[in-house]
Amino acid sequence: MPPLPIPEHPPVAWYLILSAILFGLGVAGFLFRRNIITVFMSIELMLNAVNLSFIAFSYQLKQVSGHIFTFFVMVVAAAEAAVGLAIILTIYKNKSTLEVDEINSLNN
Amino acid sequence: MILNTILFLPLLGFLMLLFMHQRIARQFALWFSLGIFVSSLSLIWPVLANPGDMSFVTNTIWVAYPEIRFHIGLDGLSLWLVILTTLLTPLAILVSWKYIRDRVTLYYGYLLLLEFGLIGVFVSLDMFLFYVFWEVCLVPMYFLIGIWGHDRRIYAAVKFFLYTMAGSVLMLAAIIWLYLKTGTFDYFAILNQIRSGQVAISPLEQTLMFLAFFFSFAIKVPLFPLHTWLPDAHVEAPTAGSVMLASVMLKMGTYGLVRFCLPLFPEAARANANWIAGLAIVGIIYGALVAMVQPNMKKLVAYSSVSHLGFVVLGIFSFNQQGLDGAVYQMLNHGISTGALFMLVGYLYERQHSLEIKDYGGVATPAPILTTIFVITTLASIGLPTLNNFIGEYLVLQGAAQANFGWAVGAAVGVILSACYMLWMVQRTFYGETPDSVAHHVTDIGKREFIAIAPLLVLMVWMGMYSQSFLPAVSASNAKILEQTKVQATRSVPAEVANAR
Amino acid sequence: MDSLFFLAFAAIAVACGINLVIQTHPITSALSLIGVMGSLAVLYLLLGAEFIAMVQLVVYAGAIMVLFVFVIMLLNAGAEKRVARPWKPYLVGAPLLVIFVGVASCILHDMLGDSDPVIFGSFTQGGAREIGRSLFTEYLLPFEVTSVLILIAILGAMVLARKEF
Amino acid sequence: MNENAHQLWLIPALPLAGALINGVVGQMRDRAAHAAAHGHGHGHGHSHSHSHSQGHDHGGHDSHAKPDPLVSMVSIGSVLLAFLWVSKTLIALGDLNTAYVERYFTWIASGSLNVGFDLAIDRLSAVMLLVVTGIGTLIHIYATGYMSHEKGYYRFFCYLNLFMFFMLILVLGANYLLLFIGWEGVGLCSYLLIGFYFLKKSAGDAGKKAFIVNRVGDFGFALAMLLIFIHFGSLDFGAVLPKASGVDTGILTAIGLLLLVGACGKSAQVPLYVWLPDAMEGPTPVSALIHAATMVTAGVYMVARSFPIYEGAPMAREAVALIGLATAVMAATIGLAQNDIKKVFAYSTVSQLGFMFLGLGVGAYGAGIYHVVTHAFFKALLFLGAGSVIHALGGEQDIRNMGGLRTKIPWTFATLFIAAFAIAGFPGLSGYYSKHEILLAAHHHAHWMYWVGTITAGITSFYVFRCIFLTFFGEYRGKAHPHESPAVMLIPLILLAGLSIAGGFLGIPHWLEPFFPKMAEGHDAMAGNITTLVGLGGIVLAYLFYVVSPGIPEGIANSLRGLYNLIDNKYYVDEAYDSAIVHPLEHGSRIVLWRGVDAGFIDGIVNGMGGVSRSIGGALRTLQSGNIRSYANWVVLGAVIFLVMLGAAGGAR
Amino acid sequence: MDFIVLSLIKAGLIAFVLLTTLAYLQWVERKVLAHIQLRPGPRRVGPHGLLQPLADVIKLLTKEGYVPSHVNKPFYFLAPFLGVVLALLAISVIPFGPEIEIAGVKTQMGMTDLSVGLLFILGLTSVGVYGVALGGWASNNKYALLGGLRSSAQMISYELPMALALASPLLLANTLSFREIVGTQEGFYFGFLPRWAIFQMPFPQVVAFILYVITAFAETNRVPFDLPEAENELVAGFHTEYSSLKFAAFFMAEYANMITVTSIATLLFLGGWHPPFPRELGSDFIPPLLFAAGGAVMLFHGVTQPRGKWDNITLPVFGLIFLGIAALFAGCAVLPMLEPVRQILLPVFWFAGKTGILLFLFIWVRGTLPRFRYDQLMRFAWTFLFPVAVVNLLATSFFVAVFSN
Repeated sequence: MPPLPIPEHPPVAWYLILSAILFGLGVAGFLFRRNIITVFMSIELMLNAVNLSFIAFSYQLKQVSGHIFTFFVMVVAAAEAAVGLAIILTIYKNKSTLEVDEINSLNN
Repeated sequence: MILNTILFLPLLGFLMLLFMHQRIARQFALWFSLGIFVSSLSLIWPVLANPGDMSFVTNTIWVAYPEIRFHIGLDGLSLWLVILTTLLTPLAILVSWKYIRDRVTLYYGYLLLLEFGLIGVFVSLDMFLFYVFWEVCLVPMYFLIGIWGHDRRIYAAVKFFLYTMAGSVLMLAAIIWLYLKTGTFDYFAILNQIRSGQVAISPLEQTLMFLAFFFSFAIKVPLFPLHTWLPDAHVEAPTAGSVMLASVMLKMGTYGLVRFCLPLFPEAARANANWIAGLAIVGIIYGALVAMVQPNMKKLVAYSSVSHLGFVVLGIFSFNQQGLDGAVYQMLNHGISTGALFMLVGYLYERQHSLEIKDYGGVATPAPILTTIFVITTLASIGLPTLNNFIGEYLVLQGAAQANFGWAVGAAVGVILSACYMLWMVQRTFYGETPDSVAHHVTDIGKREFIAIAPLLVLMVWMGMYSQSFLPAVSASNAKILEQTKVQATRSVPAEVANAR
Repeated sequence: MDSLFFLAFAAIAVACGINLVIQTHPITSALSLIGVMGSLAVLYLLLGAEFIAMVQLVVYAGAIMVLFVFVIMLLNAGAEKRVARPWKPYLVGAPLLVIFVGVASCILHDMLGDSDPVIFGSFTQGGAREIGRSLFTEYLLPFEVTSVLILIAILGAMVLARKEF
Repeated sequence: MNENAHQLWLIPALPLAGALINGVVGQMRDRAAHAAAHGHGHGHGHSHSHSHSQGHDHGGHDSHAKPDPLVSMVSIGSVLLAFLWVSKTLIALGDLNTAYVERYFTWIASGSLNVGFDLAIDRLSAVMLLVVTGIGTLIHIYATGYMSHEKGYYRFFCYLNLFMFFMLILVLGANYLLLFIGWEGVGLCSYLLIGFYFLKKSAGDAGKKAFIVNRVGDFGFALAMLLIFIHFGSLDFGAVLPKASGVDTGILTAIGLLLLVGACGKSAQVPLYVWLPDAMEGPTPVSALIHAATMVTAGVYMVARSFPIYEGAPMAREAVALIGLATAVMAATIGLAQNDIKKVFAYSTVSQLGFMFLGLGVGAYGAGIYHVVTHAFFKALLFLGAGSVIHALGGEQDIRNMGGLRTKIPWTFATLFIAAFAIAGFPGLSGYYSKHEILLAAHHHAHWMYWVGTITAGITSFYVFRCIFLTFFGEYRGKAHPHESPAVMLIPLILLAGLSIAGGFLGIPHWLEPFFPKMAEGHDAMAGNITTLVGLGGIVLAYLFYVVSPGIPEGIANSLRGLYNLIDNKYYVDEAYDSAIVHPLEHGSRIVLWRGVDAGFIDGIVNGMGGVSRSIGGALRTLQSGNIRSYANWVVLGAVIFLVMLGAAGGAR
Repeated sequence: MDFIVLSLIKAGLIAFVLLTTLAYLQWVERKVLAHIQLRPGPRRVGPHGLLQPLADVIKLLTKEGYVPSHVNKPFYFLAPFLGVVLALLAISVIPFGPEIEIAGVKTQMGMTDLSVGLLFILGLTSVGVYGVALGGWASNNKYALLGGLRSSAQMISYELPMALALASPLLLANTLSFREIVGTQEGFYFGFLPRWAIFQMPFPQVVAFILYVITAFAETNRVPFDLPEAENELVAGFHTEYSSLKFAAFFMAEYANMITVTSIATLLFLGGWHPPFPRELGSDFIPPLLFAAGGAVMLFHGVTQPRGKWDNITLPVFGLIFLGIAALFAGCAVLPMLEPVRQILLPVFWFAGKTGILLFLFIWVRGTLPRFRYDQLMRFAWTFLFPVAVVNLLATSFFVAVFSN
């Protein structure tokens, strides 16, 4: 069996493909999961995927900007998690459920 | 430096009030605003020495990019408006003394914040700064109406807010447009560029910008078809809110017309003067007629404001010295006499808890002094000679007559009608038999109330009898503005620029 | 060597990602996500982003996910309930996902050209020093803005967590 | 020469000071007195309800109130001092061939407009000054008696003094704007004084009506001023009037007509006379002073003052004459059917003012002013006499409830009788001279005017004497016990009676002659005689109808029912105004403008915009199902769309 | 290839030393606690109970790995594993001496030196929460769950002041690499005062040090912050349901963490392996003197007054070993030919000494202080430690900004 044509060093494109796959997984979780916390985590997964592509771009372009962006994304994600989880807690307190399909107070 | 201090003192007061105990809040607000008033008097003499130009100029960079300057100054046009603001604020506080019981600190804080915004509007010479102050005024007034107003206060507050907001957005657009054209927000820089023809503004552009500014100001004035927020806002606002709204806030619009619309876009202003004057006249007559049938005192006074402000707009768009002087003088007059009217209506409301005229009658018997003051104020408002409004109205009429005699005829009809509605109200409120409910509730004016209104009474007579104390400064600035409104004989410079391209 | 590392951790990441999506119990999903993050941190290291890799650990794995786990524990959230019509969310979602993935991969395919091979240690700008420097000079304003954002988020979370709601 | 040597400002300032003192000090003393009265156990409210129950026109009778001597002294004193100062000044100024002007301070200055606070005296204003201050003094004295039991005594004199101030400003003002101050000011005081019994609705309404109708006149006046400034560049009489001949006739006509509108308002000419009869709601001294002797003649004064303009605008002058004539006729006929003693005299005033306008219109300015003076004498006397009658009868005003008072109040009767003769133009009395001059001038101008005027004069003497006969002759028909008025009231009556008799010999036409343009000579002796005869005929007819055989008027009224009703209802003018102007205006404003345009249309547009955005929002709202999953789907859909667009745009490459 | 071999060797060495230390740390703790409480402590197994750790290990290894039926199995097993792995992993970036050259091969004392070493440690400790939290949750037992929740909340809360306290010496050092951090603390002020971070100008980090030590107590769930395992409230907290090896793993994780945090304190605040006063003043002679003194005491006791059964044998033996060590150190100090040995031994001695003192402090505190209440604990973190740390950080940055240039 001939060795797989694996290069010595992975090209940046691989990272991007990985990023895309993770993002797709995040979207899938975002769309299909019913537990709101899982949905939230899917969003975090998407953010992570994007972060990966930022870092990869940063490598490709030999710049540090991508890192900075990732940093900001993390900060925002932290803020989002704080508020989002507080909201989830509140929702749970009021509705006693975490099913996204049952949380529809905004409907009318 | 004095002007800066006076501009920022109310803000300081507002901030201090936020951390103040309820019990001392009103005392503090009163003495603080009185202090501001007294110190603002020191602005008068330097400006009077040279009323045509800006005094007390501060011109520093506020925001580096885009370059927004903190450029303020005072000339004869803005001087009296600033003094009017500083004068009315303590009076407004005094008027609210007993009436406001909840969230006292916030209430007086908003009054001071309002003062800050108003002074800012009248002194800023940077378009963006002007806009900022313009919006600053909006907020405290919104809350004054929305929190301490009467039953339908939310509706009124929102209506007030949306109306003015709609206008100011247009203004902001025009300001930004001007900035894109000229590269600066500074009023004088823009003015110079436009006048010297450095920037080519096509007639269409000029008209559009003029209209943007004009609508923003016209809503604030308010000019005839845009006035419907005013009665609601007045009726629902607490007394002090009405006083500040009618006396000073409406002047923001007319001030803006004089300060910005005319000099910046002289051709457009002249081209559009006809229909604007037409609207003003319609407003004068219309406001008077509608005021005549109002069952609610505050509404009546509010519609009378529409009518009076119509005079101001008419004067402004007469494009001559008398018209402009009269307009500015009428701004001050209206501030004083309508402010006083709102105060008095507020006094009545505090006694009888009604604004409906039918709930009154024969007030003169239990409250003779209140009646006397009310009648004097009413007479001032309908333009009785020797009281202040007459001079303004007369000058406006004279100016309008010079521009187009038909305008004067139309406007003069409004003078007749003003007597009708005002006397009608006085008649039904104060004269006749005293019903029991009135006899039980209505007492004569108190010492505090009298002190609050007395300065306005004095000013009514003073301004009516000796206008020379006030008018020359106004005239000098107006002369300058008129000079700037002169349409250049040839607009050749822009044409050349256009050709060169 | 680099490729092996990449493939290994990429595989872990993808596996954890899939696990995240298919597991019904949130805490499993959370741990899967931590797995994704950990392997991503390694990938960051491979890409020369030491600082970000560590921050990924501290912030994501150490703070955010702890918060998630904490909340899951606090609510004692169980596995998703079985519902009467479990296919319902897939009705719209599945075609949408297919389209999304299809379009995305088309574009990815279209746009991915030649790219540099990633050699471990060749990119040396990812240390704290460089990032700190550009963060506090070039990106100072965004940095401050995000700090304010964090502050607001803290306040918001506190307000939400109060008893009245 | 020393600037402002004669301190003209003192003349108006004295009454103003009086007004202020009365208003402030008088009020304080009144309160103190009231507080003391309270101490005696009579409730405030009690005394009020009491006063209403008496119900006559002295709505505010207050048995506790004693006239405040300080108020009386100040008010009379200030006016008297003003009168003396006028006299002193006039004596000092001598013949006054040119106007004497004193300048004080700039009142309004704006651009080329510069209005000074300047006072001036010339021959015309001298006459007016004497009349105003002189008659004013007498009426003030009278009023201290007449009003002595009224509540708000101080208030009354405060207003009255204020009125004097404005009237003097009106007369003394050296420019149109200052004239306008006085003009408006007297209107204000008239308003306040008519509404003096403010507890009565009719009084308040009458005051309001007076003010508003006057405002209509002022509208004309103001427009005239605007035109004057535009075309003359100034408002000073000294600058405007001499230049009048050089200005285009059309403009002068316009100015003249507009001024006439103003004069019509103030001097109660057709069509703006309606307020004056209602103004009789005010206390009688007010009617005498303001609505007979002084204020209402301001229009005449103003037209006479502006005579150069009218000289240059014959059409406008003709209009003055026509309006005057129409007013005279109309008011005189209405006067025939009035039963309220004051209303009779009010219509008579309107009618006489019409005569004055006729005089002005036909060019006899001097005669017009002359009639102002004499009219002031006898009409003031008539009103004061009527007041005395009313006072004697405790408030009764209807002449049908009087009669036979001749013996009960002889002094009043005598003075009133003299006044009646004077107004009827009895030869030798003051009215005779002035009226004749007017009618003769009219004769010279247009014969028909003379004839109409003469007949009107006959009617005048008829209805005045009708009133006198009904009041003083026959049997007493009332219930009250008449008593003669006190001396303070009688003395002015007597003095005025003297003036009414001697008014013809004061030489006023002579004094005014150099001031006004010369009339073409040519008196027709015949015409004069006819006038006299017609006047006397009226008296005789009245005697026949109301003393000799009182049944006749009834019969005539019955046989001419329609005409009588027309006259009795004052030609339905008030009703016509009501239905043609007031009602449409009010209803139109309420229904069309306020409810329709304001609340309906404009707010409708605004709310409609709100509604449109709301309905758009409503349509969009269905997208916002509140279901998180649907949001998720939307987000992904958006991402897909974005990606597609990105791909279509060729991506980042 | 050298690199891999060397790493493997180092890993083995470090693992051996560390695991032994862990085991004996427990013995030390029990002994010290006992003496604080005036008890003799373990003394049955081996001389002075020295073989007690061994016995414990054997017991735990051979005990039945009982798994309660209600637990969530995957996580139940994962949790202790996670805890101990992460704790041990942290040790890998801690250097305990300078770079040395052995047989021409340059290597570092310590597994590796990351340029972001400190961040790595922080990251690992923050991830370490999972062990406790998951353990508590997976046990499906309310006491365990509460313990887990408490510990995760506590660790998250104390991580903040800890990170802030650590940031201050970092400002002075201007790097995140441990080696470089220690490097900046080399040298002495006035010839005798060490340039350690707690003494370092312009702003001595005494406050930061104290803060760090306090938070370190909390991070390791030690008394007075041992609420997660407060036995009288929560039975035994998160490891109630654990036994045998899994329990041992938690135990190891705790002690490994203690070593980690004390090492960090040493490295960041106490100058790492640098001596407290200069060689010129004879710092090299401290270790021989100490060991000699120790050996002498043991000999004396063993020979003259043996307490236990074996004392007359064991104590002299240990005394001789100590004396030998003392001789070795003394040789290093005076003989130039032993320079390579000295380069290895002295830094290790100083590092271990400082760390040991801190570890003793941990034990000492455990024997002295009572436990906090949970709300007090949280309030203490957020309303006292956090602000103080922020102020300290600000003050440090201010001084650094002013005096660095």
